[in-house]
Amino acid sequence: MQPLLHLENISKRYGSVRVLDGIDITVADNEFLTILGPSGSGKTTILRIIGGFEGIDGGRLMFEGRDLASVPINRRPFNTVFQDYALFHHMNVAENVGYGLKVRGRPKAEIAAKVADVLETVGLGALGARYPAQLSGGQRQRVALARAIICEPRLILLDEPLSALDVELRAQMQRFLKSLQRRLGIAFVFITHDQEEAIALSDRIIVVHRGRIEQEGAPEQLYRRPRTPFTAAFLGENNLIPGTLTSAEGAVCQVETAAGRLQATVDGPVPSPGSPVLLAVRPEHITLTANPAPGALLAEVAEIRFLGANILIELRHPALPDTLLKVRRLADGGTTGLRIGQSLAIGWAAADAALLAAS
Amino acid sequence: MQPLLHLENISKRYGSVRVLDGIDITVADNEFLTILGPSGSGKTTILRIIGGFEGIDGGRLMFEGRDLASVPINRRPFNTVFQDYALFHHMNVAENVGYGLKVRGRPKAEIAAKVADVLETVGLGALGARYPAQLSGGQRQRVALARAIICEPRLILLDEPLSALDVELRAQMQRFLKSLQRRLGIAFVFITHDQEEAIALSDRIIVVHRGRIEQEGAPEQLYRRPRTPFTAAFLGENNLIPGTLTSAEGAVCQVETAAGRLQATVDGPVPSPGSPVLLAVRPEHITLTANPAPGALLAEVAEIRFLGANILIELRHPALPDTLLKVRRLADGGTTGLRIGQSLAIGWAAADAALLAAS
Amino acid sequence: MNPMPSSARSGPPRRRGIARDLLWHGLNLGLPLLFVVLPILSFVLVSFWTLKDGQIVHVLTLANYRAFFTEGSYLQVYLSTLALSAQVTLINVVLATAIAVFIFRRTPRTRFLILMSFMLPLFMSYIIKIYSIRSILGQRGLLNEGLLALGLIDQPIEALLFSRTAIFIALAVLYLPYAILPIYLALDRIPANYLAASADLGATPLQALRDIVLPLGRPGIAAGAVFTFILTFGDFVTPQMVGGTQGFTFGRIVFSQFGLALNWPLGSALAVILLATTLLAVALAGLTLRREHVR
Amino acid sequence: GPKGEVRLLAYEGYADPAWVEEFEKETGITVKVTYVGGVDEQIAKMKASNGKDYDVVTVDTASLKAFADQKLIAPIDKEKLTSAKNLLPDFQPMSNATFGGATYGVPWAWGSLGMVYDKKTFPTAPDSWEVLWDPRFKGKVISLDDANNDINFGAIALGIKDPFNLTDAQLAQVKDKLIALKKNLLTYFAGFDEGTTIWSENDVVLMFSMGELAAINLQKKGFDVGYVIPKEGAVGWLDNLTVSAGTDNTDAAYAWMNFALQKKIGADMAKKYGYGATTDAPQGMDYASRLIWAQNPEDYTRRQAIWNEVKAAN
Amino acid sequence: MKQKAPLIDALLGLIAMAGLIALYAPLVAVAALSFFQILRVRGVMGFAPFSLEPYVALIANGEILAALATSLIVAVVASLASLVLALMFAFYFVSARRGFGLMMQVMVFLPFLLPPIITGLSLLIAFREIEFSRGLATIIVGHIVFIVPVVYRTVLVRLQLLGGSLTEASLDLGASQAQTLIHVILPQMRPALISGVLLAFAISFDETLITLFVAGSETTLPIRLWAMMRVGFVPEINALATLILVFTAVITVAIGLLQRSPAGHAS
Ligand SMILES: Nc1ncnc2c1ncn2[C@@H]1O[C@H](COP(=O)(O)OP(=O)(O)OP(=O)(O)O)[C@@H](O)[C@H]1O
Ligand SMILES: Nc1ncnc2c1ncn2[C@@H]1O[C@H](COP(=O)(O)OP(=O)(O)OP(=O)(O)O)[C@@H](O)[C@H]1O
Ligand SMILES: NCCCCNCCCN
Ligand SMILES: [Mg+2]
Ligand SMILES: [Mg+2]
Repeated sequence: MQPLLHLENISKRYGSVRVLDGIDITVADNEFLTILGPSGSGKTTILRIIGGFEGIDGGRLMFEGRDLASVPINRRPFNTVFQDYALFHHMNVAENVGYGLKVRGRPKAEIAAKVADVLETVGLGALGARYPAQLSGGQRQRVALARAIICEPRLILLDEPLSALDVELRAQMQRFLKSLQRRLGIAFVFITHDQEEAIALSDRIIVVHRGRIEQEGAPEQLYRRPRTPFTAAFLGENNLIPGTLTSAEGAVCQVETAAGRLQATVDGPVPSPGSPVLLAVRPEHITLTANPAPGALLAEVAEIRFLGANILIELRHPALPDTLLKVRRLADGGTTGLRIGQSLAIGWAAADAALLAAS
Repeated sequence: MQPLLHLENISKRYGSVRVLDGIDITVADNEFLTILGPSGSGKTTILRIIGGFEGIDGGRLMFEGRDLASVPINRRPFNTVFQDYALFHHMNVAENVGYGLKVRGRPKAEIAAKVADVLETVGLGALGARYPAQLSGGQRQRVALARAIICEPRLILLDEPLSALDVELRAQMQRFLKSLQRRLGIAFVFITHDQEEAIALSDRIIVVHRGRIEQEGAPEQLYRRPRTPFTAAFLGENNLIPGTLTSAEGAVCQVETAAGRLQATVDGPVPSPGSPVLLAVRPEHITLTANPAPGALLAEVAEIRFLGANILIELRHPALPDTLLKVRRLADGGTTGLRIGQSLAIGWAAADAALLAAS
Repeated sequence: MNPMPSSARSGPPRRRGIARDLLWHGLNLGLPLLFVVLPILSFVLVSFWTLKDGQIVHVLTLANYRAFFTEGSYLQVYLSTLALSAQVTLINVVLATAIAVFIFRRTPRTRFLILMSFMLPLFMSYIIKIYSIRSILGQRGLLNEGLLALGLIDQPIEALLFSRTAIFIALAVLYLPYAILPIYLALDRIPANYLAASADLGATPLQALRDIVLPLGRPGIAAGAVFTFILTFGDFVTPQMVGGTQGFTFGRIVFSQFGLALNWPLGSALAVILLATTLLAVALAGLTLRREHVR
Repeated sequence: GPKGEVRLLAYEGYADPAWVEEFEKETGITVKVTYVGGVDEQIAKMKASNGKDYDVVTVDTASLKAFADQKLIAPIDKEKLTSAKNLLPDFQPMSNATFGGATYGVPWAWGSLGMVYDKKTFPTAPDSWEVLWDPRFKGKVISLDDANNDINFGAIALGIKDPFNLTDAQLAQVKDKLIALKKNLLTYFAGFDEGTTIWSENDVVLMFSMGELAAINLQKKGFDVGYVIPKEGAVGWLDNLTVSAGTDNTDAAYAWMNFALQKKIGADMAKKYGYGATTDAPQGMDYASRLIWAQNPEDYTRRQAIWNEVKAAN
Repeated sequence: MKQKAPLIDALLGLIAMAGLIALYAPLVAVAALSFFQILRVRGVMGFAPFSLEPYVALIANGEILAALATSLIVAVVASLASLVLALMFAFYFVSARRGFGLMMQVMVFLPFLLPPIITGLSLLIAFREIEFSRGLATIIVGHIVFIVPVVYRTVLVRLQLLGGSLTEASLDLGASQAQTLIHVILPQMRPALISGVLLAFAISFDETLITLFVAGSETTLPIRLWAMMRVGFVPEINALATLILVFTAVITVAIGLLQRSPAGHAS
C-alpha cells in the first residue's frame, strides 16, 4: 500500500551546518508516528519541511504519490501545532481557533458551533473571548492545538504539543488525540520529549540523532530491542556496561567486562568474538538480593531516589567506578529496607541483557 | 530563622478575573521550592510577581525582611528563566548569556571566560556565535537557563525551564541545577509539570489550584499523605473511590463504597461517621491476584499499557462503571501472563489507602 | 525571516504560475522603471551636454561636472549645505529618538494619540508655518514683542532670525515629525518580555535603552535619519526664507539653472550630484543595518 | 484644451475672480488659471511642456526674448487683437515686445523696482541708491532676490547707463557691488509680500523693493513709509500678455486678451493690486519717464551664475 | 511591565514637551492670528479685536475652496494608492531575490532622492511625450511617485520586524496569501499603515514643487499659497489652516480611539 506521506532521502543544510542527512520516513494513513531525539537533532526541521515552511537541499517529499515540491503551504492538507504556538495575538481565542474555517469560507454559525465544540474539548470553553496575551502558557498551547485540529486535516504535525501541560491535562489530551486519530482517521506526526508519552501514544517511533535516523520501530520493540547504544540510552533508561565478546552460543553471548564475565542476548547477527560490545540492562530488569550467592555481582547502594510511583536505586560497582548502575523498583514498600552503603547482589536474566556493538 | 523570601497573603486580579487569592509562600535560603499546579492555576503569575514584572492587588513581598515593593526589577537579586525564553534576537548566544555580567560592568575577559564556562555546562559550548533564530527549541531553553544562572543570584525563578529538553539532557540539567544549589547556596523557585522532576528535585512542593495554595510539604510527604482530593489526584496518579465513612478505629476507617466495604487510613482528624469521603489508592500499591480469596474485590482487565519501565493496567469494577482502576507494575516480566478481559482480585494494605474528606 | 515565504529565496516551495511570476516582477520592477527611471534618465543624459550661447550642445562631456568642482561657488555651497543637513539630521535623530522612546514608554492606550500629536503639525502648510515662525521670531515678532511687553527684555533680541542658526532651528522643527514616526514604529515592535528580561538580568533602564531599545529601533532610526537628511538637503525654500544672507543652499542653485538661466545641462549635472549624495546617505544608513537578525 | 476654455498662466492678481466671472458670462468660455510664483518656474514649466498646457501667458519684457527664442510663445496676430486700441499711446507701439520683426506681447501691467524707506528715519526721501550701502543702516536693509533685476539694480546703482548689456568688467564691478551690499542686508526676499512682511516684523528702514505694492501694503498695515525712484533711476517692469506657442485654441486666447485690455479692467487692477495699467494713466505713478524699462539682458545664464556667486559669498 | 525610571522619563518628557512646544508654536500663532489680526499703528504692534471675519471670507472665497477640494481629492487618492503600492513594494523586497529587491528599492527611492524640480520636470516631459494631458491625474501620479518612498520605508521597517511564524501559521491553516495578508499581516501592521497613510496624506496635501510642474490648469492649495506669496496671503488663509488642523485633529483622535487594542496586546 502506498504510504500517505513519504520523505525520500531528505537532506537540509543551514549555511554550512548540515542538519538533516538522508532522512527517509514514511507515514501510513491513520498512523501515529513519533519523532524522538535529543535537542537539536533536527526534529522540528523535519516537521517544518513536511509543513512546507522550509525548503530542502536534497530528496523528495511525496504525498499519496504526488511530489509536494510545488504544493504551497496553504494547499497541503496538513495542520501544524507550532513549538512556539504562533497564535495570532490580535485575534481572540475563538477567532484564532476558527481561523482555518473562516479562510475556507464556512458559514459563521457553523464556525461558531465548531469552535465552541473544540474549545470545550481542550478545556477552554469559557475563554473564547480572551486574547492570547491573557492566557497562561498551557492555555496557549491548548489554543494552538484546537486551532490545528478544527480543520480535520489528513495529517497533523505536532511539535511538543503537550509539553506545557500538567500530567492530568496531558493524559486527557493524549486520550483526545488518540480518539481523534481513531475517529477521523487522521495521521499524526508527533514530536515529544516525554518517553512515556511517546511509548503510550505511538504506533511507531523514529529515533533521530544528529540529523540521521538512528532506529525506528514499534515502541515496545524499540524499547526492548534497541539496536544501537544511542537508542538504548536515549529511549528510556539503560545501564550500559562495556566489555569484549568472548563467545556466543546461539543468541546468548559471554561478555568479559571489568566486573567479570556476564551474559547477554544478541538481537540479529552475532559480532565476532573479541569485538568490543556494550551490554545493556534496563533498570527495571535488575534484581537485588540482600544475601548474595557466591560469585554474584556485588554493588553498593549509592543513592535511593523517590520518584513517586517508582524508586530509583543507584549502585556503585568497584570495577565500574564511572557508572552508577540504576535500578528501578515500584514504590510499593518493597524497598523499605534499603539503606545507602548497603551491599547487594545484583543480577538479571540473560534474555534481559541486550548485546550491542560498541560504536 | 528569617526566610529568604516571604510572599504574604498576596492577591492579584486581571480586570475582573481573580488569579491569585491569599497566597502565602516562604522560601528559605538555599531551598529548592517547586510550584506545582494545573495549567492556568497561577504559577507563572506568582513567579512574575516575585520577579517584579507584575504588581499585586493585596499582600506584601518581603525579601530578608525588607519589603520589595519599592525595589525595581533590576535591583532584585533574582534571575528568571522565562517560560517563553525571551531571548534577545539581536544578540548572539554568547551576548545573551553574558548580558547580565555586561550590565554589571564586568571586564570583557571575565565575561568571555564565564560565558564559555556556562555554555559548556549547558552543553552549548560550540554555539556561542549563533543567533537565537538559528537554534532549536531545546537549545533556546538552555540559553535562557545559562543567561539566568551566570549572575549567580540569590534566588532563581524558573518557569518550566526543562520542558523542551529530552530525558537525558533533562536529567543532566537537573543534576546541574541541584549542584548549583549546593555549590552556590542559591534558592530556587521552580515551576514544572513533570512530577517526577518535581519530586526528585524539590525540597518542598507547593500545590496551587485556582489561585490558592492547596497543600504544601516535602515531596514524599505530599505524595504519600495528600490531604485533599485535588492534591491526591494531581500529584502522581491515584485511584479515587467515593464512599461514606461508617466507622473508625484509630486512624483506620471503614468506608462503604459501591464496591463494598473497604478499609483506609486517615491522616489527621477523623471525619465524623456518615460523611462522604474519598478513598485514595496509588496504582503502585494495588496488588493483583489471579486466584481470588472469597470476598475479594474482583475487577476485569480493561487495558494493558506498556510505558517503558512500567506497565499500566486499567481495570473495570462492575460497581464503579465510571472509573478505571489504574494499577502500575514494573515492566520486569512479572505481568506477562495478563490478558485483557481477565478477572483479577485486587487489594491493598489499609495503610496504603488514604481517606480524604470529599470536597 | 520573511513575513512572506517565497520561492525565490531558499524558502519553502510555493506554486505560482509563470504568468503570475512575471506579473509580480513586472509590477514591482516595471512600474518604477516606467514612472521613475525612464523619465529621469533623460536628465542624466542632459547632464553630459553643455550650453553654448543659450543653446544646448548635444555632445557628451564632463564639463558640467568639472564646473561643479572648479567654477563659481558650487562646491562651497554644496559642502556647507551638506554640513547643515548633517547637523540637522544629527540633532533631529537624537530628539526624535528621545521622543519616540518617550512615547514608547507610555501605556499602550495613549501611545497612538501622543504619536499623532507629533504628526499633526504636518497638516499645516509648511509655507504658512515658515511665515508663522518668522512672525514669531522677528525682531518685532510675537516673541520679542511679548517679552518686551512683559518687561523681560528691554531690547528686542536680534539674533533669532536670518542666520544659519535660524535655518537650523526651522529645519529641525519642520522635519522632526518625519524622524519620529519611523523610529517609533520600530520601537513599537519590541517584545515586551525583552524589557522584562533585561531588567531581570540587572540592566538599569538606561542600559536597557542602550542594549535593547536602541539596537532594535535601529532600522527606524536609520529611516528617520535618511528622511531628515534628504528632505533638508533638498529644501531650499526654508533656508531662503529664514536664513537671511546665509540662506543660499545647493538645492537653490540646482533650481536656478532651470529658470531663465535655461542651463539644463548644468542643472542636471548638479542634480545628479545631489542624487549621488542622497544615495550615499541611504547606503550608509543601510550599512548600519547589515547585522540585522530578525526573529 | 477644449474649445470653450482658455487657460492662463499668470501671476497672482492677473486673473481676478470678478473678471473671470464676467468674462465667462460674456463669452461662454471657461477660464482656468494657473498661478506661478516667478518667472523661473514659469519658463521651466513652459519649456518642459512645450507650452501645450496654456493659451495665454503673462511674460515680462525682460524675458520675452527668452520665451520667444525657446519657441514657447507665438507672435501676436494684431488683426485679432481688437482691444489694442485701448492701450495708452506710450504702450501702443509694443516696441519692447518686438524683435526679429514680430511682436510677441501686449503690454498689460507695469511698475517699478523702486526704493521703500522709513519716513521716521528719513524725514526726506533718500535720493540715491547709495544709502543702501551706508554702514549706519547695517542690518536694516532688505533686498529683492532676483538674479536679473538685482544685476540691473547693481548696474544702475553704479551709474551704468545700459544695465542690460554689461561688459565682463562691468559685470565684475556689479558683482562686487552686490556682494558689498550683503554686509548691510538683513535678508533677501522673494515677493511683494515677503518684503512687506519682513519689514513689518523686523527693524527695517530701507528696501530695494519689488514695486509700488510693497509701499502700499506697508502703509495699509500702518507703517509710515515712502516710495521713491532714486536719482540713478530704477528698473521699470512691464508684463505682457502673450499667446502660448502650444495653444490649440487661439480664438479663446485672443478673447481673453481683448477682454483684459478693457479700460475698466485695467482700472480695477490698479485699484485692487496697485499695478500700473497700460490702458489708463495710473494715479501717482508719474515717474514712468525716469524708469529704465527692462529689456532682455546680454546673457541670462551668465547673470544667474554671477548672482549665485553673490548669494554664496560670505 | 515597565521598568520605572523617573529620571529618564522626566528627561524624555522634557524633550518631548520642548518638541511639542516648538512644533505647535507656529500652529498656535496661526490659529490665534485667524481670530485676532495683528494691527500696527505707526509700526507699533497691537491686535484687532476678536473677529471671525477671515472665516466668513473663507466661505466666500470660491477659488481657495476649489483649490482645497482639489488638494483633498489628490491627497486622498494619492495616499491610498501610495499605501497600496508601498505595501506591494515592501512585500516584494522581503520576498524577491535580494538583487531584484534592491533594484526596485533604488528605483522607487529615486524621486525622493532627487531635487523635486527634476522629478517634476521629468514627469512633465514624460507626460508630454506620451501626450497625456496634464490634470488631476498627472498631479496624482506625481504625488504618488514622491510619496511612495516615504510610505514604503515606513511600512518596510515594520514588515521586516514582523517575523515569519504568524504568516506560516496562517498559511498552514489553509489561508491563501491574500487572506494571510488581510487577516494576519495587515492587522499586525496596523499602526504603520494608519500612520503611513496619514503621513502620505500630509505630504501630498503640502506638496508644492513637483505639483508646480505636473499640474495643468488644476490648482492645489499649496500652489495657490506659493503664488500668493508674491502679493501676500489673504487673512482667510489663516482661517483655512486653522480649520484644516482642527479637522485633522478630530479625525486623528477618532482613529486613535478606534485603534484601541485589546488589553495586554503586549508581545
Ligand atoms: N492579562 C491577563 N488577563 C486576564 N487573565 C489573565 C491574564 N494573564 C493571565 N491570566 C489568567 O490568569 C490565570 C493564571 O495564569 P498563569 O500564567 O499564572 O498560569 P500558570 O499556572 O502559569 O499556567 P500554565 O501552566 O499553563 O503556564 C490563567 O487562567 C490565565 O488565563
Ligand atoms: N537558521 C538556522 N541556522 C543554523 N542552524 C540552525 C538554524 N535553525 C536550526 N538550526 C540548527 O539545526 C539543528 C536542528 O534544529 P531543530 O530545531 O530541528 O532541532 P530539534 O530536534 O527540534 O530540537 P529541540 O528538541 O531542541 O526543539 C539544531 O542544531 C539547530 O541549532
Ligand atoms: N504680481 C505681478 C508682478 C509681476 C512682476 N513681474 C516682474 C518680473 C520680474 N522678473
Ligand atoms: Mg524543536
Ligand atoms: Mg505558566
